[in-house]
Amino acid sequence: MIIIITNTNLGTGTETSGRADNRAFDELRKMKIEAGVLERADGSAYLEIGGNKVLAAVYGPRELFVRRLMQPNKAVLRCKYNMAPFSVDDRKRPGPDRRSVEISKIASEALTPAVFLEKFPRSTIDVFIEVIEAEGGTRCAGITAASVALADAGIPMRDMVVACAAGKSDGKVILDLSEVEDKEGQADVPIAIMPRTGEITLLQMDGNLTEEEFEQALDLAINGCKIISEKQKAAIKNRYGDE
Amino acid sequence: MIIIITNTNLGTGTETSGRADNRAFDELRKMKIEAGVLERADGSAYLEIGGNKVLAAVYGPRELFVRRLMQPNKAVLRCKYNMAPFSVDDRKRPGPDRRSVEISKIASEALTPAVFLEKFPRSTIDVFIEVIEAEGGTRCAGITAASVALADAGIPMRDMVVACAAGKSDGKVILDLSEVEDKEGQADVPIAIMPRTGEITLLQMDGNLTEEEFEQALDLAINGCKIISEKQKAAIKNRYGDE
Amino acid sequence: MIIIITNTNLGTGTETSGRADNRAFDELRKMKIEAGVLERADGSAYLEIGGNKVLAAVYGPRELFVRRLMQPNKAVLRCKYNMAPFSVDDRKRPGPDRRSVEISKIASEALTPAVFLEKFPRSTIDVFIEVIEAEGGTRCAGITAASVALADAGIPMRDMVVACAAGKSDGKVILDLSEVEDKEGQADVPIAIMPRTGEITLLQMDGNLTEEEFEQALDLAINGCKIISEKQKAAIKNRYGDE
Amino acid sequence: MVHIVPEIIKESVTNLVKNGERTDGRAFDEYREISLETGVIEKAEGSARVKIGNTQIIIGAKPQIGSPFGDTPNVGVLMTNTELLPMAAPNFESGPPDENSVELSRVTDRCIREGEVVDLEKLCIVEGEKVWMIFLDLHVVDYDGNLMDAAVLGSVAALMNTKLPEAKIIDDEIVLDYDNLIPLPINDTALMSTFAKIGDELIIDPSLEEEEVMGARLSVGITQDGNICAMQKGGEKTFTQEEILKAVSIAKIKTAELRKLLP
Amino acid sequence: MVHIVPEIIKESVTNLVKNGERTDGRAFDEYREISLETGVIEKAEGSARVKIGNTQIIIGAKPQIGSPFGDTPNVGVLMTNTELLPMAAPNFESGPPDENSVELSRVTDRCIREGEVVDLEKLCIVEGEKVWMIFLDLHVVDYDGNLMDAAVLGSVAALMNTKLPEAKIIDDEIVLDYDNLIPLPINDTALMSTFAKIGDELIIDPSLEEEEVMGARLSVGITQDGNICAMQKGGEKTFTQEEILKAVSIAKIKTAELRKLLP
Amino acid sequence: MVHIVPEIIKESVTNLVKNGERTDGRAFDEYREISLETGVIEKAEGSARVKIGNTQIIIGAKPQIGSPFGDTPNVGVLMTNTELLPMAAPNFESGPPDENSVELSRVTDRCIREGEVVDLEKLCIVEGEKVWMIFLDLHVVDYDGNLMDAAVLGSVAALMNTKLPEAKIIDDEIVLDYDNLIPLPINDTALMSTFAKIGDELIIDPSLEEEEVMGARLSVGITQDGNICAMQKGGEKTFTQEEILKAVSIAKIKTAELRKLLP
Repeated sequence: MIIIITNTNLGTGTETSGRADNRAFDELRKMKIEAGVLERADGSAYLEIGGNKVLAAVYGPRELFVRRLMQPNKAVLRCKYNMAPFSVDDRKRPGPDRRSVEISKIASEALTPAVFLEKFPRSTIDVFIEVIEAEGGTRCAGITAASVALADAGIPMRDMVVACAAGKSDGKVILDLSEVEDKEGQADVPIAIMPRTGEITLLQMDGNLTEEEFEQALDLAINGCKIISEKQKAAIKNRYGDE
Repeated sequence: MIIIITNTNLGTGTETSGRADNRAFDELRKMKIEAGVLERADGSAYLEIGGNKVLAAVYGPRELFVRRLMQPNKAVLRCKYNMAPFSVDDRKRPGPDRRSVEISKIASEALTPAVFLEKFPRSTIDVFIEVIEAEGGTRCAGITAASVALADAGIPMRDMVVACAAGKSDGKVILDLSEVEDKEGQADVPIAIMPRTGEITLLQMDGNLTEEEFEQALDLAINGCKIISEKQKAAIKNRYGDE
Repeated sequence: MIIIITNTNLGTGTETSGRADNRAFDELRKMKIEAGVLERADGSAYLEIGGNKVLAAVYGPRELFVRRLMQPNKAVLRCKYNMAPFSVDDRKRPGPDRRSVEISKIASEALTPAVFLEKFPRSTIDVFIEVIEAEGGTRCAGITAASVALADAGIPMRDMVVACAAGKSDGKVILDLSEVEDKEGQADVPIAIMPRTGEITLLQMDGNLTEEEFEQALDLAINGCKIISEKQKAAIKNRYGDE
Repeated sequence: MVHIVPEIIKESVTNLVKNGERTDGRAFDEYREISLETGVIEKAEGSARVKIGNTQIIIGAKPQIGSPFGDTPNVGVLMTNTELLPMAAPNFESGPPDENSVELSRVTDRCIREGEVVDLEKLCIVEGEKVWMIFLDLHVVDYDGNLMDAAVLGSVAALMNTKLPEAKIIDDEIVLDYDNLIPLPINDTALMSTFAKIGDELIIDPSLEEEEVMGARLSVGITQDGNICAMQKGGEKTFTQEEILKAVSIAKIKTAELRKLLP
Repeated sequence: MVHIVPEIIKESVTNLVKNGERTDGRAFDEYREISLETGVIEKAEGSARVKIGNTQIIIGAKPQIGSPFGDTPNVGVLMTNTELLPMAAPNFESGPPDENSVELSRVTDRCIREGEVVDLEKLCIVEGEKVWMIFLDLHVVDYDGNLMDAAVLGSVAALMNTKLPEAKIIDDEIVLDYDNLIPLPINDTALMSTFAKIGDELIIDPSLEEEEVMGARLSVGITQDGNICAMQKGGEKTFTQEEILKAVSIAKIKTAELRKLLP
Repeated sequence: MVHIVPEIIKESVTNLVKNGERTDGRAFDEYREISLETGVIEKAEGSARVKIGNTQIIIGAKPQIGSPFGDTPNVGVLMTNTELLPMAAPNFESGPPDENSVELSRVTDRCIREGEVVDLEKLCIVEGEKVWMIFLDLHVVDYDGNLMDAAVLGSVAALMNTKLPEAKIIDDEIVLDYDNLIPLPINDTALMSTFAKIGDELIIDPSLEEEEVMGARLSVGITQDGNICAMQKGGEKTFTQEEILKAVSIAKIKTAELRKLLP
């Protein structure tokens, strides 16, 4: 028996946040960040950007029970990225898939350079990213939120890592692709940086870009990161005051 | 290709044990209990009630190898409830499912109050319930058999926990529902008690009962437990003599 | 929708190595063995026989991290047999299945009698057999290659275990069945021996043989083993020289 | 990981209860502050976020078209799944659902199913062939005790919030009309109240601190008619018959109060 | 968990065997007491309970209608699964089948399949589309050595006890007639005898105590014609060619004796 | 298992690089010796064996007929799976793919997919119903660093080596004509170059020894037109913007050189 879907509204919620919506090529989607949103976690943050809703929580530094992961001279930072089953149009089966395993790995590597892990030998800092609703760019949203949660947990850091993507859609290099722009686009370049030094802690790319287009996209994404970085700082300030 | 089943005899084996079969509302199905039926286990029991056939075995107190479960001041009682693939009309796939995980948990909690766990710090008492054939009421049958197996293993206990269900079928509150009565009935209330004090160690309910009906069902089930309790004692007496 | 396969060439690669190809009843398929084919492993070997291509690698003796497997007075020899997904006509799903679990067990038991395990208490010798391409007789090919890899790793041994099968196909007892002969045949008898003493370290059989036929098959297989044993020694000589 | 509660905390919580008090000053039959929002996830056909004290669960309902079970060919399917996220508590671990998570899923499911919250027969599209399956996913993000009541309250709210496209049969094909969204057919609003037994007292809506010292737990599901539709005892201690009947009486009153929070 | 047998027990069992004796007084070619009942599970289409000494296995056979394998479109399917229940021995653990359980399943399956016990071609309902699949589940509840022989004996008995509804094709539909139960078509009664090698002796039907000290194990499956249909060597020691041929000869005699126990 | 590299080795490798040298005498932009054979597995419809230095991967491509994804009804499917075999390195373990294996699979897949190496639209047999699925299995048998470049090079070679039977639709049936084998439609030959950052230097094709001391890793996939189709940063240190742009420039040159090795 064939199933036909008429007048689908799938994705209509997302179109409003597309460039159709008059965003400039270098303009971010509307966003907000809040620190300290959960009680049990040592640190936490909530982030919305476009249709994305992301929670991040941090536990640690704490004892590491998995012996074979233990480092004698520093802490291990372990990040788990997970999508809620209801966060996407077609229900996602619970549990890790290959995509979330990869994102967990690169998110750990994106956050690690900023943390003074050497202060906590033999321990672990656990970062959990939960995507509550997904609309393109969840890995960047998750890393950005995780940094705020690390700061909220009082973990000593060199800098607050911030992530943002640029890419190419409809033939143009643009900042912060929405879900529709990503799906119909030609390339996506998610990055994370430490804004003080500009060092790049995450870089991925898929699609098709000339060397020049890639250079433009990288510039755009770095600028996007800098704007978001201010919102991260404001979220921390908002929670702990200014002094 | 459509499969049609004619004149199915599925369930006919069970109808004979239904109330159709002239059981009074407060009458148990025919049952028997035997202690000490297995050689390797430290204690064991076999129980039949209606069409149910259940084996229970106990190992312990013994060393607990799973560190994170260890209790410094008492033993842990762990119960595993499992159904044989051939115990039901449609073959059950081997291995735990959500139902057996829940029953294992509540069976552990039903047996725990009766055992002097504090006598055996850092150790485990392992209880295994195997449903060899199922015809409604296997969790109660399993808990009742497990108590006999614990006694057979010489585990010191405050009392011998005993379990029985009451429920509502065909509009009437009745004791010890058969498979057919449960499927077509309106409610099932399995309980376990320590018969000396009447304390309730297991209570579940599903269906739809008024407060009064629930009270009746609870009374019926407690009475059922008391009758079964005598059969448990007889089984132990039968194995170890009377003195 | 029905799928029809015309003029299938499945198996044509194997027909050339069948008895159709004029092998005598006691003749092995063309084979070659090479020792020391991998860099990281402590010892390794590559073996081709007929259409079979097998890699074997050895690590150890090394520390055994799985406490419950540790033997206080000797090493444990653990063998893992695995088939590459592309090694068979219909892609095999990665990971162990019941067949590979059984073969891993009997291959461990086939190799164990030859190794001086008592020289390495509390440690492990890990043997990995990878079937790169399968054309009948991979377990024997794997065990034979594994012995060469053990020798290449410098593991002290009483003898170099060697494996070979005989069986019955087209009504005749023959040596070293090809894939087609095995599939269409009446019996398969894979064995492994320590050639110096003739002691049998592996024996399996499936099919239908009279006692006499079995005796013939066993004789044939032992002779096959002796021929292959020379090729094993040549492979080691070839790698390490003759002295 | 076994979480060991210091003896001193156990004693102080227990002594307070013995004196008729609770650490946060509540009465024995008083819930913590509850917040309940619906429609919080645009991509979910139904959703809710519930907080009881600091316990927080986000719930999404998503429909799929699937096959009915063989013995109920004209009845839709409800699937309840709970994730006790490692984010929610330091001792929750990643991985397949453990026994606590399974129990929470199954008791929630039981209260909703036996309380006949959803009219599952109306979810049949083609008898014996195609029915709506409703996946109810409970994402526990912050754990401060009494997950059961939060899970049922939030789940019922999410189901009440759920809208499905109309499914029509046209020329032997199922046509889903997304211009015509229909609320999930709701029959009842069964809810659950949970009691902890500390010493010889029953207290409603236990906080985490109270759960850690309680001897036993009793959850009671009550339909809007005041009937009992689900019960579950937990914990390693016992209840008397009287305590159980008392809990049922209180649950009838308290679930009626909770019901006013529903949209 | 590695089970370490005290050296002193090893020595005493081994010395006894060296002197031509066994701990329980049996002859080297003598089985323990065997009991075999069939029809023990009403809900299973076929069943058996077998005891060899204190070793006990309950076996159920259940049919399902399924698809044949692509390369054998007109042949039914037999699936053998073994659970070494943690109830059966202190060192058996819950969880997916380990290598011992897998070996037991596969050797049992091999003996039955290669011995052509069931006429699988008669289990074809519609060629290439629908065949009977017989699930044979072995529930090991008490373990005192020699699971192989018990598994095969009980399995063959359970299969002989199995009845299927007649499957007719009426108007392109499969109609299962439960008023007309037909015994599973049985071709052969292949059985298995297992030998342990202790020192230089072969003893049949090893008890657990004997298994724990044996160097190697040999199982031989024999059809009712006296042909060999399956063999499996186990254990970390070796056999000589002569020992194997001797085991085969004894197995022919002993399986013929076991065969008399079948219903 | 965490593999701890002795400090003294770390220092010596790092110091060499600081002085413009590598332990094996290569230039910073020089690959180790590469060997690439195709057609090495007769039973695989496509295959390759690639060695970069001592790193060795055997790759097989096998087609199956399957269903397309719902949102791309006329597009074939490519599935990439990697096994980091325990044979390949002392710290590789049996079991389901770990994060390193998953990353390798996904980056390889990304480079091939985004580089449009295979014309997947030509793999549609019946729109919305049947397409070719190509399973690409990477069997890593020897690990001495830089798996990424070896994986992509070997995979592209295996795909170029792949032949499928012609699939015709005759009377509403799919007929696979094995007399008429057709090469897999290849669009592009995207390849990958990987750089390790040691100190402040970028070196191409890191050996295992170099990987163990590197701070970060950058892999760049380049199409035959010189466009970028995939990138992946790894490791716990950082890159500057300049380093990344430099790596891209070198990768364009180096992948063009690698491309000459393809059949």
